[in-house]
Formats: sequence, C-alpha cells, structure tokens
Amino acid sequence: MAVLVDENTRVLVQGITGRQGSFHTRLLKQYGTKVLAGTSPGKGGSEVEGVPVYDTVREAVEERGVNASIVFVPAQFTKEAALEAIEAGLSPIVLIAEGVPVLDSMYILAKAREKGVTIIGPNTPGIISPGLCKLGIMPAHVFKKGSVGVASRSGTLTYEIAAGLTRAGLGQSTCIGLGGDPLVGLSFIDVLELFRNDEETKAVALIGEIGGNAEETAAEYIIKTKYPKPVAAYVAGRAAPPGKRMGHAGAIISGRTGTAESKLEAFKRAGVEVARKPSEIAIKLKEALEGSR
Amino acid sequence: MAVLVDENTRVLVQGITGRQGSFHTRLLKQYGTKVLAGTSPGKGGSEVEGVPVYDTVREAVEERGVNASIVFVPAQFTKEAALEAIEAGLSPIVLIAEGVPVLDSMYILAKAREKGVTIIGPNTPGIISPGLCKLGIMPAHVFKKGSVGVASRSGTLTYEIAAGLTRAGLGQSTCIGLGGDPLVGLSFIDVLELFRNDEETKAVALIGEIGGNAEETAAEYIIKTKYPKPVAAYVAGRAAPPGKRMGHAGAIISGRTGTAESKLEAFKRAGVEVARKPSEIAIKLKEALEGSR
Amino acid sequence: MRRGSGTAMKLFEYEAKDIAGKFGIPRPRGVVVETPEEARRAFESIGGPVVLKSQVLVAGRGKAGGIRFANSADEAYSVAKALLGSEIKGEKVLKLLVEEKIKVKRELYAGFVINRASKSYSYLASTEGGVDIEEVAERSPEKIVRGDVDPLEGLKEYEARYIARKMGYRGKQLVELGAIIKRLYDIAISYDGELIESNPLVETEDGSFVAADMKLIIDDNSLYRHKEYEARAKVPGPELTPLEARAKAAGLAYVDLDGYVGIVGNGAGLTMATLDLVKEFGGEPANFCDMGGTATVERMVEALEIVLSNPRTKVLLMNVLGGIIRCDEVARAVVKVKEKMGFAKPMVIRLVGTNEEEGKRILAEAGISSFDSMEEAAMRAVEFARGA
Amino acid sequence: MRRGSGTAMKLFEYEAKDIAGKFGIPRPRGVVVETPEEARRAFESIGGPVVLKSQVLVAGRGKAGGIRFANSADEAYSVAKALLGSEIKGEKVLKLLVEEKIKVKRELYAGFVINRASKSYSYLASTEGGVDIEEVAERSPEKIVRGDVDPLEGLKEYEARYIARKMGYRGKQLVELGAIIKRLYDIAISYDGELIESNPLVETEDGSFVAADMKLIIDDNSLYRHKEYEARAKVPGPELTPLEARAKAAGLAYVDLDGYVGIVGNGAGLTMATLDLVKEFGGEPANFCDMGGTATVERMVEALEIVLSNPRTKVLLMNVLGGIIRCDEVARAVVKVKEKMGFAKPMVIRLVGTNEEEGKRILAEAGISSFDSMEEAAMRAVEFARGA
Repeated sequence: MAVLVDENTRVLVQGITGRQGSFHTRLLKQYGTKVLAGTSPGKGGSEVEGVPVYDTVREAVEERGVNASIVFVPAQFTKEAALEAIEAGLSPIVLIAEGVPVLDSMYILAKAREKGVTIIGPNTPGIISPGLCKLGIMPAHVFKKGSVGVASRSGTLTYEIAAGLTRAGLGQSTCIGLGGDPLVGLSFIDVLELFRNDEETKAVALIGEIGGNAEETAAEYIIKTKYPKPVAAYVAGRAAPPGKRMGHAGAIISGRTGTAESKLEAFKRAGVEVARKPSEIAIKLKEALEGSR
Repeated sequence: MAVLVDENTRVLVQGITGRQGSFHTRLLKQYGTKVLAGTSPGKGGSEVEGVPVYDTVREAVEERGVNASIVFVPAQFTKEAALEAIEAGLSPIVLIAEGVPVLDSMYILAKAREKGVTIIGPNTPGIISPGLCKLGIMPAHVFKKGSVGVASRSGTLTYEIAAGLTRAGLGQSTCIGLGGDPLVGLSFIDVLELFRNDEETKAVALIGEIGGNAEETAAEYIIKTKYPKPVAAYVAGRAAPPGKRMGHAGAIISGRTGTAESKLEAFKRAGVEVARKPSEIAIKLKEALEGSR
Repeated sequence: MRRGSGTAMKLFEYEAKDIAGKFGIPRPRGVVVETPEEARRAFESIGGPVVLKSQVLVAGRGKAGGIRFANSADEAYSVAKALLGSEIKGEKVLKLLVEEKIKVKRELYAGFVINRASKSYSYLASTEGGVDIEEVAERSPEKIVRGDVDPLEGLKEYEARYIARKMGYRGKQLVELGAIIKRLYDIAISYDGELIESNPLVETEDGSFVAADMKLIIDDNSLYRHKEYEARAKVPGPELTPLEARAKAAGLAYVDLDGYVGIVGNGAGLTMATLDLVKEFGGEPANFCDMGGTATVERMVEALEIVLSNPRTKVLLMNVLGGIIRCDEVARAVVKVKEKMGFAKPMVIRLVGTNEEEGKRILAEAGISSFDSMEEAAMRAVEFARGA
Repeated sequence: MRRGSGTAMKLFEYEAKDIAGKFGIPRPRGVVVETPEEARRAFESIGGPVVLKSQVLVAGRGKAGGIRFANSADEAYSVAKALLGSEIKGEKVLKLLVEEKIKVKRELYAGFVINRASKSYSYLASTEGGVDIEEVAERSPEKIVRGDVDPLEGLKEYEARYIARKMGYRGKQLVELGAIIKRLYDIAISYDGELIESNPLVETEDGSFVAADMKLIIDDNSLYRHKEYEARAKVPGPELTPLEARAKAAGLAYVDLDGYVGIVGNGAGLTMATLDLVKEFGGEPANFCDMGGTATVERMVEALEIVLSNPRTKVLLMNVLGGIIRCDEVARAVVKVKEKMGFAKPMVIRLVGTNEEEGKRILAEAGISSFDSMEEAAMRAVEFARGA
C-alpha cells in the first residue's frame, strides 16, 4: 500500500502540450506512472509522448478512465484547469504552478472540499509512492520504496532528505510535497491521518518551514491522537528574519506567528524527534524504527 | 399529520416591518401560527404585533429557534432574503413576492437544493395545514382540516376549489400554492411524493394551468409509481391563446408546449379524475373517497 | 407591483448583435439604416453584396419577405425603399440592418433557454442551424447537443469547449466556437436572458464563426437592473393591441381575444378558469383580464373600463373571490364605472369573500344583481350575450 | 515564472482610500499634497482643522511623528514643510494626505485577512480600534468579533450586518456599518487583498462611520489582473535594499541579512536550510538567495554576482541539488562569474544531482572544489569565513 497514489492511479496530464507538460510526461512514463491521457484545449486528437491528447477533461475521463491529474498550466490558468479536474471528480489533483493568486487557490480548495477531492499544491513538486506511481516533478532516483511517509512544505529540501533516507536504507511509502504557498490542499494533519491508516508506513518525516502554524497544529494533533507511529521533523528557516518572504510565498514570519522556534518547540512538546540538520532525519527515524522493533 | 408545516412549525416573518409583512403577521397569529420572530435590517429590537424583530435571520434562529420562514420583502430583495433563510437552514421558506427575476429564482432554488431546504414559491399564496399552521396569505376561512391534499399553481382559484371542498364536507390535510412563476421550488411530483407518505391525506387535488409541463410529468409519475391515492385535477387555461402570458409569468403556451389539452390528456391517461369545472373537483374526490371505502 | 403582461422583452436583432459584439462574439459588419439613402451609403461602406434585414419583433420575417439581398448600391436603395415602411405580419418596418453577405460553409445553432424542469439554463447546439431548432430536435435528435448549466457554478469555458467538441469541431475552431458559446451564456446571465440564441451561427468558408442572426429575450421582471431597456419596455410594442397597450400601462394582465364575453377576474388562475367556463357553456371570451389579488379601486375601475370599451364585448362577466380585495370596494368600483359609462352593456358579477354582504348590498342598490357561484355567473353571462 | 520577493504589494493610505471611496466607504475629505504650498491650499479648501499624514509604507508612522495636526493654513504649511522630505524609519516622505479632522466618538477596527488554517478570508472587527488589533485579541478576546467567509459564497450583506450587530450596533448604524464591512470585503475580493483593514474606523460624534485609516495589501501573484499597480510593483519600493531591488528585477528571491556568509541555493526550503546550517556551525548568513528550481544560466550568474557584490560577503556558499537544473550548467555559471569577477572571495560549492559528474569536472578544471554533502559544505564555508 501507499497513500493517495499507487499502481491503480490512472493519470491525466493537464497542459500536456506545453514545454513542462511534455517534458514531465516523458519522465512520468519512464518512471512507470500510468499516464493515460493529456488535455490541451484545441490540441485534441494529437499525441504527446504516445499519450492521446483531448480538448477537455470530461472526454479524457469518458474515453480513458483517468482518475487523477497533474496540472502543468501556468499559474494564471491553474484555477480553470483545477476546477475542470475537480468537477470531473479526479483525485488527487497535483497543482505544480508557482505564483497562483491566493484567491484562486482559496476558491479551488473550497470547491475541492465540497466535492471531496484531494488537492496537492499549488507550488508543489507533487507526490510519489516510490516504485508505484510518481505524480510530480521530483527527481525519481533519490526515492526508494519503503516504510517512511514523508510530508514536506519544500521541494529540493525534500529531495535532500529523501536521498538521506534512501542512503540510510530507509525507503519511503509515499512522499508528499504539500506546497510552498500560504494556502495549499493538504495540511500536515491530513497527511498524518493518511499515514496513520496506511499499514506500509511505519514512521513519518515532516519537513516544515517558517510561516503559518501548520507545524504547531500538527504537533497538537500528534498529542491529542497519541499518534501511534514515530515522527521526526525538520523545520527550515531558523535563520530567517521576520516580515520577509523566504522564497516561498508562504514562508514568512508575520508578527509573532510562524517562527521556526515556535514550531520546533511545539514538535518537541509532542514528542516528535526534531532534527537540527536535514541529515538527522534519517538518523532519528532509524533509531526510532530499530527501537520499536 | 400534515406535510411541511404543522403545529411544530416555528415561524419567522422576513420583512415583518413592511405593510404586507405586518398585516399578515396579524392574520397568521390570529390563525394560531406560531410566529416567533421577524426580521428587518436596522429594525432589530422593536416589535410588530407582539413579535420580536431581529436584524438578521441568524439572531432569530439563535434566540427564538425558528425553523421556517415566510418572506414578504419585495421581489428585488427576495434573493438576498431567501439566501439568508436558506443558509440558516430554515425549511420550508415561503416566497410571496410576484415578479422575482427568473435568474434570482434559479439561484435560490439551486442553493436550496444544495442545502436540502424546501422553497415554496415565488409568487405563491403559501401553504396551509388547516387547524395547525398557516404560512401564507390565503383567506383562512375557506379551509378546513381534513384528508384532501391540495397542490396548485394558482392563488384565488385554489381558494375557490378549497371552498368547494370544504362546502362538500371534504377538509384538507395541507394546501400548497406552488407558485405562478416559471421556476418554483416545488413541483406537483414533489408534492405527490409528500402526500403519498402522509397518512392523513386520503386523496389529492392538483390545480394546474397552462405553461411548462409540470402536469404532464406529474401524470407520468402517477402512472410510473402506481400512485396509491385518488387524484383529481383541474387545469386552467383551455381558452388561452398561444404565446401570451395569462397573468402568471409561468402561464404561457410556448410553441407546442404547455397547452391545457396536453395536460388534460396526460392526466386522463394516468387515470386522474379530470374536472372541467372547478366545482367538479369536490364531486369527483367525494365519489372516489366513497368508492374506496 | 408589476403584473405579468402579454409579452416578454424581446430585443431587435441589431440590439442583440450590439450586445454580442460587446461580448466579443464575431458578427457580420453592418449598419442600421432608416432611409433608402442610408442603405445606399451602407452598401458603399461595406463595399460588396449585402443583405437587408427588416428589424421587426414578429417571428418569420424571412418567409414573409423581410430579408432581401442587394448587389449594388442602387439595388440596396430600392430594396430598402420597398422594405422600409412596409408591414410584416402587421408590424411596421422602421429600421433595416444592412450587413455584408457572409460566405456560408455551414449554418449552426447555439442557444440557451430557461428550462422549467431542470430549473436552470439549458444549452442547445446543433450543426443543423438556420431552421426551426425544435423541428431538428424532433426529427434528428442525434444532431442536437443539449444539457443543463449548474446555476451555482455557471457555464465554464471548458464546458463550452466540450459542447463545441460534441458538435464535431477540433483545434482552433473548437476553441473559437467554445468561446462564442461561453459568451452567449455570459450575455444570458448579464442580461437576464429568458432566451438567447444565434440561429444561424455561421461557419464561414474560411473556417471561422459569425453570428449571422441573434435573438435575445430579457426577463421583464429583471428590467429594473437593465435601465437601458426599462424605458422602452414601458412603451407598448407593435405586437400589442390598443387595449392591451392601455392595460399594460395600467399594470393589468390583459390579453385581447376574439369572442364577445368581456371578463375581469382577480388572480390569474381564477380568471383563466372563468374564460374556460364561458367556453364550456358555449360562449367566447372577448379577453383575459386579471386585476391581481391586491388591486386598488382605481385599478378595478380601469380594468372594467378597458373591458367595457372593447367593441366586441357584449356582456361583462366579473369574477371576484375577495381576500385582500374587499367586496365592498369591488362593488363601488362597479357602480362607479356603471355611472360613468352608462348601462350600455349588461354586467354579471360574481362576488364572494371579504365584506361580501356589504358588496352585494351596494350592487343591489345600484340595480345590479350578483351571484355566489362562478359557474352560475358564467352561464348567465353566456345567456345574456346570446340574447344581446 | 514569478518568484516570491521579500515584500508584498502594499498600497499607500491615499491609494487604499481612493479605492474605498470608489466602493462607497465614507472617508474623510482630503487632498494629497507634495509641497507645503499645496498643503496650505488643502487647508483652505477643507476649511478647518486638518491632519497631515505622511504617506509611507513602513509601519508605525504615527509614533515616529509622521502624523501631525494643523489649525491654520500657515500651520499646515509649516507642518508640511517639516514632514515632506523627512525620513520615517528610513523611508522618505514624498506625499502627505491632508484631511479634515474627524470628531471621534469611538475608534473601531474592521478588516479581512487570508487565514491559512481555514483557507478562507477571516473577518476581524472590534469596538476597540486605533490600536494593534493583535494586542486587543490577546488582551480582551471578548472585544473581538471574528469568523470565516465561505469562499464559494462570499460575504453576504446579512453576514456583514450580523457582524455589526455583534459589535453592539442597532438601527441605522447597524445598516451603515454592515454596508462598510461588506464593501471592505468586496474590495478584498476585487483587488486580491491579502489584508484589508480600516484601523481606526471612526464612529463620529453624529453617529456615522468614517474610514479614518485604510490599509490594503495586494497579493503580488495577482498583479497581472491589477494592471494599474503592476508597473509600480516592478519599481523597487523604499523598503528594499539596493541588492534586494536588483535581485527583484532579476526575478530572484533574495533577502539581505546581517552576516558574512553569502548563500545561493535552489529551492526555498533547501536555501533556508543552508542558512540554518551556517548558523548551526556558528556562522552568520549574509543573505538568502533562492535561484528557484528551474533557473537559467543567466539567472544563476546574476544570483552569484549579486551575492558576491555584497560587501559583507566574505565567502560564497552555493548549494545546488540538481533536478531540472543541471549541474553542468551550474558549474559553467560559477566559472563564468569567477572569470568575470576574479577570485576575490572564496567559493564553496555543493553540487549533486543531474549531470553531477560533468559539473564537478568543470569546477575541478577551474580549480574550484565541490562537496557532496551540504553540511560539510556549510561547515567549510563557515571555516573559510572565520579564516578570512
């Protein structure tokens, strides 16, 4: 097992004829992801990397039975594309674009909630269940099938930590990039909930950063639910000053909210293993997993 | 029993401080309807006919526990008032106003459907369960508690027919004015469904008119479900020419759609007793009820 | 309170096309003209074969000869001269729309209409346009693409493209046609359209799309938010008879008919039932006139006067079931009209409800008898008319 | 691709108030002036005591002396003379907003802010305004009315009135205050507001409401649909350092810091983690610079040049985990910059991922050593800096 995506995920690539869309369609297919259809209005009837292109999501669903989507359209058009996928009931829907207006995200997420659809992103590298399905833009070679569930607000930092886990012999069940924007589809709590119910996942790594209070509420959740699996966390941005966006639209300390200290303390209170360096995640989880045997 | 409104209906009057609102609040109270609150923005804190006035529906719900509403605001403001009542979960909501723009009705009805709320109207005299609750503007004295369920697209014609039933000794379980607009909350089918499940209702009178095909679909429903109670119908507008609105916005024959002949034939095919004069409804139902004993 | 009138607010083709143009729907180049000389200049500015289209609201102007072509400025002049001032199905032609002649590859249909059953807009589209779409729907339903629009969501661009796809288009054409369909919907929403359609929507020889005809009917209950048409809606259209126009101005729901029993009622259903009864008893209604459930004395008087002033009316049948309307006020209105107009035509009054006794007393004092039963009253009215 | 910059798009008070005025929110009568003489004329046209408010984007202008009163035209002149051209927390005052002095009965707060947890707008309102609302929320939560707005529904007029009611108002005041709250929301939606607030929103002595101050921050990812502010957003604001301004123009996410280890990374999280490691090893970062996950060679070169040209930078630490970015291109960018700028400052490069070997070979040829581990690289960079 894995969460959200696996060997039964039948993938639609929205914006497949674009530069990014076609490039990653090749990589997804190389990885073994079942990319069954793409969409691009006005390009229906053509093919990209051997994948049939449709004008609308509805046709792709009707003719190819896709059930999940990865959206490569630019930020300005992400809302329309996401709503089309939501209405078609695809889930999860991965929104890659950076720079989606926050009001667009707000509407997308509310609509997805209403329809019971999972959104990953925006501003995410996507999701990968190593060996089963990659629905994202992450470099696949750093990931390996295994039992650590990873959730992260970051992109490259996730690859860094996943590579560390893999080197340490700790494969991953599923790695989810939550997205670097202020409003994203999945919270740490949502993902912890998924991993709790996933038999394959034996331990969880959370990769947070400054901004918002998603880490604090995750810590509360861990305490409240007596979370049954070991959790280790890394929080980026201890050196960040207040009031400045650190690359991600969501990575900003506002007033007294969103500092790394607050997040680290919350995690500590919740009994989460806190890593001060990215490499420590693998060490701490290895200890926890060996200790729990 | 009765349908939709009864002795447990706790009524809110929206637009209570207006001329129509205050006038009918008095009549509703005289009838014994539990009018517990009214709303009128900016008039909160006052009283009308002994009923406390609130600025918002939410306050009226919080403080008086109202669960149904009758809306007396003018057509232009009916949308906003109806949405406020829908969001508060009141049901049924009776929309009295004539002249509500059809796009407003469309939105109101879709929103009500989404929230599982019953709308009666717009352009309706309302609903009455004689002896239990009146939530409308009909002259109460023509109605009497009994076992005939009445659904009508008309106002005064309903009073005419109800008076005839009452004179013939046939009281009514509930009388519902569906509304004279093209788009209204309840269809004949909805009401037939309600009456089917209402033990008190032994027979049903349908009062239709030209325009649309609500009568035809009701007839199909009666055939398809082998409707278990006797039904009699009157359809107004046999003398109406095509293409002209006959008073009600919804009473218009468009092309070949909406003629009285089509409706009468459909009812006949469904085994419905068809009255050629309003007074025949009482006669036919009396026969049917006596025959079924 | 507004009362439903006999007609909805239908725009002229050129008005609908102006709106379409504002929303970015391609339309033929064209000019509205009111004189033959303007038509000549229109031809010259367009610079090629033109079509001259009579701007009338009645249906079927094409078959009635209201649409003609011209290949020269002189021909445009003479065609315009023939059309302007002529009557099409009783409606006088005051304006022509002179447009470039489109090179037609295919005529399509695209439109949105309020659907009572689904309580939403329904779209209807077909590659068989330029004809009666209801006929196409009956004869070749497979040529029709139809569906409903979720009122809470509105029509999305991608749904519009899906419609274009179902019509068989691909590529650039799919995107363009989708955009036109979406814009038709946007106009419907913006203008409270009861119906909007382009028929034909032309696919030209070069593969683009042009709205060769446009129809837009505005929900007249919404006119308060479309001020630009509100004033015009108050001016009686050419489709109304003089009495209908007078009734409309008075806020009465009135429709002229061919018979001889003049009818006034309160409430649309009750009034229709009164007409039906007259027919049932072998009579013919002269009109439909619903005063509404809350009419003032003034409005009642106006209703009675309009019905009585109809030369076809041999007898007046008034049917009132008083609720909010009080019977004494009705009686007073009747007496007032009787005094004012004299007793030229017999009156049959049915009067029950609020203040019934007082009303009957007033009538009796004026020598007018009244009935309790609407059926009895209708029967008597028909007898009177036959005797008259 | 746009990259998050160090700041959001904050409007000046007078700009936010112009928008408020357009949406029908009552605001004090006022004039924007740029000279003392204009301030004098503003006083005369307003005709009474005025307040002169420095138009700056930094917070806390009031405490910093940027808001002053004047009771005569001469005083307005001299106050304006003092304020214009002065600096408030490092930001030069170029404009003043001269407004009538409001007769304050009570200062309120009303605002909407994007709430990450509820993924919606949250409203916040209080009868204790004119102060830091977060402090009020902490100290006297009972004085705060707050809630979320359903993104699919939007804020309804009646919800706005409910807020006004919860603030304790009734009657005409409730309706007026509700309308203002609704309009604040409408502005937020129309302008993609990350934050909109009126603080204080003044209840005047005669019981009406006036937005005495207005703040509006626009989501800079939405600026493509707010063309009127898009151009200005590209001009570096006064709150940016010269290097931040240069980086912004290049589309880089760059923040100046106080330390001495210059840092370039790809990806926000990885770059932040690099800063953290430098601190962990006892060093101090000179900056944050994220090239993004898809940087071109040109952008990499620009990033390196900016970081190296910072006089505080003693050593450069570059951390690249190549994915879409190829290590060979990174290496070429480094060599290019080294050749262009000379080898004044030591460079520590961490380079793994796509085309790693090729990248390392290029660096080695140029005499630059590289690391596999970001932690080792960070440690070495701190050592270099200390040695330097």
